[in-house]
Amino acid sequence: MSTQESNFQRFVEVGRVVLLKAGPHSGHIAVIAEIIDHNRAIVDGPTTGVPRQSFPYRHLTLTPLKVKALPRNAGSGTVKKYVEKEEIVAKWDSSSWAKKRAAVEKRRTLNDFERFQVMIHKKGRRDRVRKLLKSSKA
Amino acid sequence: MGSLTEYQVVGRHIPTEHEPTPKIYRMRIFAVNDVVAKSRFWYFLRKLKKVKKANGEIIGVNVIHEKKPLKVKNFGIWIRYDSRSGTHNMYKEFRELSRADAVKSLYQDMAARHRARFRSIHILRVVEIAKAEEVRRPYIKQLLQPKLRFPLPHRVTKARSTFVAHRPVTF
Amino acid sequence: MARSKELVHGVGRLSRSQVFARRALYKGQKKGETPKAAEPAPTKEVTVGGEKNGGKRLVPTSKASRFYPAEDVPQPKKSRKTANPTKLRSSITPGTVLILLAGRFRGKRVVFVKQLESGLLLVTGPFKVNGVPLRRVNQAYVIATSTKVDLGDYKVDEKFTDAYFAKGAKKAARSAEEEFFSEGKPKEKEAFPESKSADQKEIDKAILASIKKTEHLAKYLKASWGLSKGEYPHQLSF
Amino acid sequence: MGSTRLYSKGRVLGHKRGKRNTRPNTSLLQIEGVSSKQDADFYLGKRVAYVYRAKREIQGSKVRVIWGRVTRPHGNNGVVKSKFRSNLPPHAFGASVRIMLYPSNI
Repeated sequence: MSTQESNFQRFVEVGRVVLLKAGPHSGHIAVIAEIIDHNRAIVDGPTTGVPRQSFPYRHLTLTPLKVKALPRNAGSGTVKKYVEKEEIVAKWDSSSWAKKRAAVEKRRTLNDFERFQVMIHKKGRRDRVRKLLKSSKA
Repeated sequence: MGSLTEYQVVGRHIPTEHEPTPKIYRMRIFAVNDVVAKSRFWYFLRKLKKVKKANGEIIGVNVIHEKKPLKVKNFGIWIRYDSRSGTHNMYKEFRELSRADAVKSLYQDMAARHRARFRSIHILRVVEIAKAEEVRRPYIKQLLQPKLRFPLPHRVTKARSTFVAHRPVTF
Repeated sequence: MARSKELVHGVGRLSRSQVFARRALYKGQKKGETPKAAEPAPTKEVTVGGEKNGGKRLVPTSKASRFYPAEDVPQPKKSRKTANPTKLRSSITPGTVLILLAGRFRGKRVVFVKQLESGLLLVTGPFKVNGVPLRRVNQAYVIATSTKVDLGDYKVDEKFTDAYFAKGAKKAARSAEEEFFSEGKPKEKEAFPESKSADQKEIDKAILASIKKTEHLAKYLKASWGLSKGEYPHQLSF
Repeated sequence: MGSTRLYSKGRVLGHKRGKRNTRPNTSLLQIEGVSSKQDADFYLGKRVAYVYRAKREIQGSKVRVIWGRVTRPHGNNGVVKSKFRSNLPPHAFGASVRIMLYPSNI
């Protein structure tokens, strides 16, 4: 739009990678293929299992990622081609945001014994740190 | 009112000795279900022709599906609206995925701006605007600019608890 | 009926069974079966004198009562329902680690061995690891975790039945004098039967061997479980 | 030493009621961390203990318990209805209760 520098970093625009926060595909990423209006956009995630659909901005979060030069209203095939070319999924998976989400999800699904093992390992780590600190101070 | 569906309702006057082959009428009607669609068909036909439900018959009711339900289209809708003080014709534009969705948001829009009820609105014409320059309304025009982009300001996230260590960030 | 003061004419303060208890009528009650007297023959032969009708007759020894209940006495309905055997929760299989939720060992993690006839679960600590002996628990008071101790093809001895765990009959009451003097003194502890502790060791041996194979598992069984702040059981997976 | 708490914490919100009448034979409880009907499903049928202290000792203890059970959800926001062996007294409103984890079905 305007050439003026904006304070905002992330925009609703064609090619913007978004994280879905609701519905059956909640937690998956998708790409904005077309803007419907100031409330909704068509999102598509041919590589992440998200079917092409209209999605309200209220239930998604904009990510810093963007598929560059994605033509407006590109079909699923074209979106797939661009997403694969830019390795968007790999970029997303390597971001600390995605890693944190995965870690939280992992912790949430641990069973009782695994939680216990985590506790043991954390205890061990604390112990090593404490001993190291003590020896370095002395 | 749930989501609307577009119906094609076909009906005619019952054949009589005087007129053994009556004219067949067809209407495209937006309604929540086929019962309402048939009812609206008789409502309009009564107004336009000398045929009532009592002396007429419905030949068929079909659902008209959107051809491309994932393509964003701009629709122009002409309506007749009975306000509290008189009758007005209106033209409105909507950016939607289907004709039925456009009519649905028209009813919502009319209800919001004019407190209009379903019964006080007649849909006259729903047309897909093929060319961008034919769009008349600025609120649709602004969405047609190439390289359209806008931020989402003031995003209030739900806090997990009443007291948190960090002030919420809204952008 | 001196103890049961009359509230209104004909209605005592205490019920019949309460009076029975207060007056200690049970002391006088006879117990044990007396040998049944041989049943008298239902009929006997009687010679009847008479000119025309004389002869021998079969006559019942005891006359039938001349009275019969005018009203039908309601018979309690016999139920044909039988209790089905308790279903074992699908999450519990031999070797499953369970968390006990109630009772003396609440919060302990134990190993499930088998289900007994009564539907109760036979569990063991193992005793050496966390002090929980071979014990029966109800599955309603247990959380089944997804952790399993591999029991392999270990066969549980058939002798572990409900009867094995039943309490022995109480010893005969001591004399009143003895009871009087022992009051206040701590009860002498009965020694744990040798055979039971051997059974415990026998079962635990197999389980302990397999526990050792997994790291931290013994520690896990030794630790007890509890909810801490921000942990909600409906969100946890066990 | 970890925690040894074997129950979820809950709050007594009050009796079941209409606008003007209360129905004290049912009490409403809010269970910690439960904010939807789906979450509340886990707790249905679980035993509830309202533990309180009284002046007079009974069997050498001033602590008393009223036991109850969670019966059904109340609305969609995770509040549950419960029945107690004897109705909760109004001074229990706002008090905390223990939602036991038994009878368990996990």
